[in-house]
Amino acid sequence: MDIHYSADDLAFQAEVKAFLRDNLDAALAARVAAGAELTRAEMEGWHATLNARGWVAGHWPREAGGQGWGAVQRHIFDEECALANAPRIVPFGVNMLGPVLLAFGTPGQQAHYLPRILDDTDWWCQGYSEPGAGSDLASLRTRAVREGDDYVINGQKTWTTLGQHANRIFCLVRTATEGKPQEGISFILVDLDTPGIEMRPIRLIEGGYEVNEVFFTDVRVPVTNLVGKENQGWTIAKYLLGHERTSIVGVGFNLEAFERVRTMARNIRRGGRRLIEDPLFAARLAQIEIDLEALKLTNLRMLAAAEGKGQLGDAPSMLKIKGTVIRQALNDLARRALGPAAAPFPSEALEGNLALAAPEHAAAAADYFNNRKLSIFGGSNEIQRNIVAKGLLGA
Amino acid sequence: MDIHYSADDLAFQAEVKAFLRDNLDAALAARVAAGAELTRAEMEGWHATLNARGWVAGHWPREAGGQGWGAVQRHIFDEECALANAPRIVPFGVNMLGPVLLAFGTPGQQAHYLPRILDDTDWWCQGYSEPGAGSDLASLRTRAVREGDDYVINGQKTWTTLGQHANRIFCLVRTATEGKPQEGISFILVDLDTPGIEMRPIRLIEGGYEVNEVFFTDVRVPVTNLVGKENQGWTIAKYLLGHERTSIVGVGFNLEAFERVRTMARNIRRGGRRLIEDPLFAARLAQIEIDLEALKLTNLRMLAAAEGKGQLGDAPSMLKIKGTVIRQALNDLARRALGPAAAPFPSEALEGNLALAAPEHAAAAADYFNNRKLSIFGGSNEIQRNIVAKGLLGA
Amino acid sequence: MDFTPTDDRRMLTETLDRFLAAEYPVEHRMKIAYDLPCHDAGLWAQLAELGALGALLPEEAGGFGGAGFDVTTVFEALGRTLCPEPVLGALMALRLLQAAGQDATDVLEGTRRMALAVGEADGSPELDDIACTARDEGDGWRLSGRKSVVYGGPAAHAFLVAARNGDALGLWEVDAGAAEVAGYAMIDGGGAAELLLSDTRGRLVMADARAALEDALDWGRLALCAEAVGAMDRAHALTIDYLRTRKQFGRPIGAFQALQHRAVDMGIEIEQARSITIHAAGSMGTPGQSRAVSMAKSLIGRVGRQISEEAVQMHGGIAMTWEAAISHYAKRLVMIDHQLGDTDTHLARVMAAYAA
Amino acid sequence: MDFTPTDDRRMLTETLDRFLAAEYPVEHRMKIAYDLPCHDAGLWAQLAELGALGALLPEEAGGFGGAGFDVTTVFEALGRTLCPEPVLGALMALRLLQAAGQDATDVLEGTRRMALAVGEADGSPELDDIACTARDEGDGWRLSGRKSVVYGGPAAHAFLVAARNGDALGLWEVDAGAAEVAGYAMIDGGGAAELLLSDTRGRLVMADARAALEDALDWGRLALCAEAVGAMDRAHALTIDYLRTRKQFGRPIGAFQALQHRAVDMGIEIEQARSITIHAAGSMGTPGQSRAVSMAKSLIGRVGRQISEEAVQMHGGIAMTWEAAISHYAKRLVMIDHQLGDTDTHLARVMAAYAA
Repeated sequence: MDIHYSADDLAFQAEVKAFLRDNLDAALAARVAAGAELTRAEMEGWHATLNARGWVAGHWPREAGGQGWGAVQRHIFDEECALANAPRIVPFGVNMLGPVLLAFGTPGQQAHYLPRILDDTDWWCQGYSEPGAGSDLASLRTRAVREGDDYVINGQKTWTTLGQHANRIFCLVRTATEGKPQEGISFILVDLDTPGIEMRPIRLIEGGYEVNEVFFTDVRVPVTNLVGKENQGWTIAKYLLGHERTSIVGVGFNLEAFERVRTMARNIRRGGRRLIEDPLFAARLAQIEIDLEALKLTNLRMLAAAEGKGQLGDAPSMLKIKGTVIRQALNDLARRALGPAAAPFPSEALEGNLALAAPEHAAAAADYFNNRKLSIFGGSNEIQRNIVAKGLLGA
Repeated sequence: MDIHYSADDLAFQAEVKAFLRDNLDAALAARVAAGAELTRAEMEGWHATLNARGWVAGHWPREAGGQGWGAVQRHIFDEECALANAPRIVPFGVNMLGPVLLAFGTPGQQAHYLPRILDDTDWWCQGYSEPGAGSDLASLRTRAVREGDDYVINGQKTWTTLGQHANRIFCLVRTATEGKPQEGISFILVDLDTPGIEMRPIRLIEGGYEVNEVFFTDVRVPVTNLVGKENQGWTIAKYLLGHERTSIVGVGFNLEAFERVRTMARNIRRGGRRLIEDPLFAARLAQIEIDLEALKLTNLRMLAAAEGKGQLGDAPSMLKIKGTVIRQALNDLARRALGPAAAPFPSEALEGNLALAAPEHAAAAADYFNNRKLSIFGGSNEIQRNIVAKGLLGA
Repeated sequence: MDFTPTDDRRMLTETLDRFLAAEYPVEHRMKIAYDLPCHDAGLWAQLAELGALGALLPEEAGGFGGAGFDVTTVFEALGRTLCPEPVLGALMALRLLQAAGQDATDVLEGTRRMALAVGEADGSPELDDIACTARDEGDGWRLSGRKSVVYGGPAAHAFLVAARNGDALGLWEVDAGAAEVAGYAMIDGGGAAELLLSDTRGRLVMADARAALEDALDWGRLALCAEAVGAMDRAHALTIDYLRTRKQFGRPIGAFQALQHRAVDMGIEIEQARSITIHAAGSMGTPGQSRAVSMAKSLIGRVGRQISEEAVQMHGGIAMTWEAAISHYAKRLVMIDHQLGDTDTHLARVMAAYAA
Repeated sequence: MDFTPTDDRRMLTETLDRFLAAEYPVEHRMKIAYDLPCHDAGLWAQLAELGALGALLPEEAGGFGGAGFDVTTVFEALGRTLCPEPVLGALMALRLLQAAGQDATDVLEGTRRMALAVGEADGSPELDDIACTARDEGDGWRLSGRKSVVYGGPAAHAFLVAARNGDALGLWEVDAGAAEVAGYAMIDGGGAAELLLSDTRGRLVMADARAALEDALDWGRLALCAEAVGAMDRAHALTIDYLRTRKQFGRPIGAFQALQHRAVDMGIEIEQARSITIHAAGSMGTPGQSRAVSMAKSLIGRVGRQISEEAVQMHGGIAMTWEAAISHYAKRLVMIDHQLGDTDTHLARVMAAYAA
């Protein structure tokens, strides 16, 4: 038993820290910390910075342009980036499509698409969810009908994050209607320039814009854009969701959120004392800190298990549930900490002398509402419980 | 809108208070407060005291020997008794069988049994639950087979509270096996002296003895002991459970439990201060006090609704759930308040100078464990949620 | 003991519900709620005409209600439709004008809108922490300081400002035109403002206003509790409706027992919220007022968040969108806890009695 | 980073599990747990022989383990079978003997049982609140005062007693025969005692024992956390088993989704409990020891209660009986929070660092 990183891991951690110190612009980090909507240029700039170092997709194999990082190294990298308030890598190409192509793509697809992900030629978005089929992917209705060398796609996707910046989309489509619902699904790549595609923004609860609806009307896509075999999409989808679930946990983001709330509570004065001296507030914070310390260790146990150094059953689902609950509890505390000052909409409504909170805290309420999504997307926490229950009870 | 008792109600409340002051022995009240197992003589004595005043079954109609109390008066009486730590009236005759006979019994059954309940000639116990059929009454298996003018009963009942003191038992038995399971059930009265009945004690989690198993082997009971019609037992059972559910709430017991915890926390010193000055403990207590204040009002709304002065849907189930949760939270706090001193088993293990807690608090841990039953019996809180959900969702 | 509303209040409920449903549908609400001054003057006049303001004061002060249950009647209706109009500020101002014995006819008639400026930039709910000052200059009073998150501020013609004059805590009236008013919409809709006073002229309303301020804040808290109950009822109804109609895995999601039980728990907590609000309303004007109000505001803050989060979670992704009504109920239910003292602040007030 | 147990510890786990399953079945456990001295001398000797005591100390102190993970290995096994033997008292005594540089061979061999007498009648977990006194009488030390809820007291040959000598907090050894010992069983099984000292002879072990006492208590807390994790695993397994086999309304109750989700939440919290205990075990002997232990003990107290209550509720009535094993797991899991500082005490310790 050893709960500490190995010497190699520690050296790698130091390397990441140094890289972030030298390459991450402080003003950009401050905007990330404040929960600002980043510009396309900011996201692309950080992508390029990482790619120059070979770290944009460090968990890919070396021959594909990655570093072949194991689970622990990848975790160290993600955690340091989160703690430093680096922009989050846009995950759809790097963390979703990339692994899918590596596992299911043809050599030609890999050769064509992977480098374009690394150098940001392609900005991918995802076409998974549909209206009326949130966590129940098997019921999806977007049809792809084979006509000669094309599929003709009709239907609608939703919750397409950052689709406004993307030039390509990977989709789950229905290619057969017989048999079990999940047996007739395929995974296909679509160029967003193809005629018949319309993207419409969805305004979110807190007023922001990060997701879209995508409408497909007689969209023709060459059959060579299929990934894997026709009707193999369900297998690919599960593979991808497993990856997504693990990354939603984001222990590093939780640690960063904890530090932020602690700092707020130290700086905010209320009723003649610092908020951190309010025993009720401090008790809430301490309870979350303890849960988070445990989650950190649970996460390390999962990583070690992935490298054969421990065991943990149903880890991704459990971590997804607990990780999102903790993150939401931290968002809740940050919002509370502001008291009446959490009110202004949008958070930039009052600036300069008039501002009610430090810029990095002003969006606390908006973040709280926006992050209610964490327990809903990537397979809602209820779906995760169903998955674990099946294992426990054979139910 | 008026949240206060009427002048008549206030006068009645004063009358009950005066009666309790004059008639309830302080030593007996102290034993009740301490959660002691009362002797049979103590229970009978209090029953006789109440009966002499005509208050043992005040909610029965006057012609049956009661006072015809409405829901509000009954509540006032119960609450004052609880706050004064009067022994709890043994409910099986007074609150369960009595109302059933009044609603479903023949004039002859009423004339015979009701006076015997009032004067304590009969001590009833209940034969409802069976091993393997806790909240699922429809699955009960104790059979009553008609043979001439008798039923012959075979089977087993359990959770028969205070059966060790009883001379009679009312039972749900299966009289038909066709049709829906709940359609073949009957409600029958059995003399415990009848040959073939054996009662065995069940030791409870905290070590106490208040419930029993009852075994029936070829027990012959005259058909005249049937209450209502054959196979009408399901209707009677639901009627009775409705009564029981309401009485489990016991807002008065919750109020008494709250006062007790507050007193403990004022008297116990820990780490150089009174426990009540510990903000974490005080916050837990205050939160429960608020919930209890709301429950008190919810209960009054239910009582008023019963008298046509308000509305509250699904009230008994909701009150049962919330009332038991609050009571258990209070038991939890009382146990915590003792710290290490909660340990001795039984609570009388250390007496006099050696005692670790005041006598009225010594059983705090035992009470906590024993009262886990509150959310299980009388239809578990899960069953109550199913009932309410059916109303809400038609589920 | 009687929990049936009087005929007058039942009529007021029906009138307001009908009016708000017809004249303040969700599309209109969204337009008003986020655009300064977050107020529709025409509808305000109608609200006043229908009695939404008159119900807030007793007859002797020019109204026709003024009891706790009158206030909860109005605010439950406002809560059910998420009406963002500045009635909260009007209520607290009216109570203070009544306490000062001043005529409030124009406020009651809806021709003049007033807001209460009490809290300051540190967000403290304690009157002791007020730092704004008032100075008698001979030719009148001058006020200096900053008042923060003044509810209804963008639409106010005048402010009642709590300020310090030496040891005394007094109340002054300041015209909106005389001060610097920085208005903004709130994240859950409705307007608030920063009020910047710099030797700003004010008219003395009460020299010692501490007790009257605490009382007015209690009325404001009661109103927020009732508004929350109205909003919870709607949020629960929307959720139940969603559970009955939305299908997943081939059946309505309301057929799943885990969601059923959580929907039931929501209902139980809403009844508790209603009960504690009734308790507070019935305690107004009694010695138990302040404690009853703190109990209510603490429970409402806790339960409001639970109802909001559960309603969102059971709706799933759709609740994350601006388009879905539930998202706005969810925001209001959470943000009510940021107004006039949150759940912990009021819990601490309840606890304070234990140490005595 | 490696979370696989060493071969030695895996063997110790297997040995203890096999031994306790065979020699300490539930019927035997119930006999020992509630009858003074709550201890089976024959089994104690075997436990010692199998290494359950030797694992608690490092080699230089006569044992063969002594790391945090050695202690958790032993106590998880004890927790799985609810073994009521006084190993906790032995652990804390051994740690103090080691700190004092004293030979502990007879304790390690199981021939002499010792217990730590530290807490007093007010139940305070703070060493500052100790009131027992020690006095040097020239011909030796005399101790006076009362030590309360001394775990393992009824079976102890001798006690290590924390007492005050002027400003110093020291440690003395007192023979069981020299003091008045009032033993009793605990509600969750196992023995404790009141220790009454009245000019009772004691042998000085450490003149300044404060740091060593805090350290020994930390080891005790770690042990309790591990014991809880072992008991939680069993309670969860019993519950899962019950959900799979018990039928109601015609199907296994584990088919009901509301119970499924709660069973899953139990499992998640148990993994959190295991993780925080691993974190504490890995932090022993580092500067973070005390904080890590408080985090663990606070979480374990909270989660232990949740697991206990949920296991009982899902078992229903049967869990309310003495006959059902789950009832005893439920009691142990709750009562662990009464030992060596409860969840709030340790939460307050974690909070204390924030103010700095």
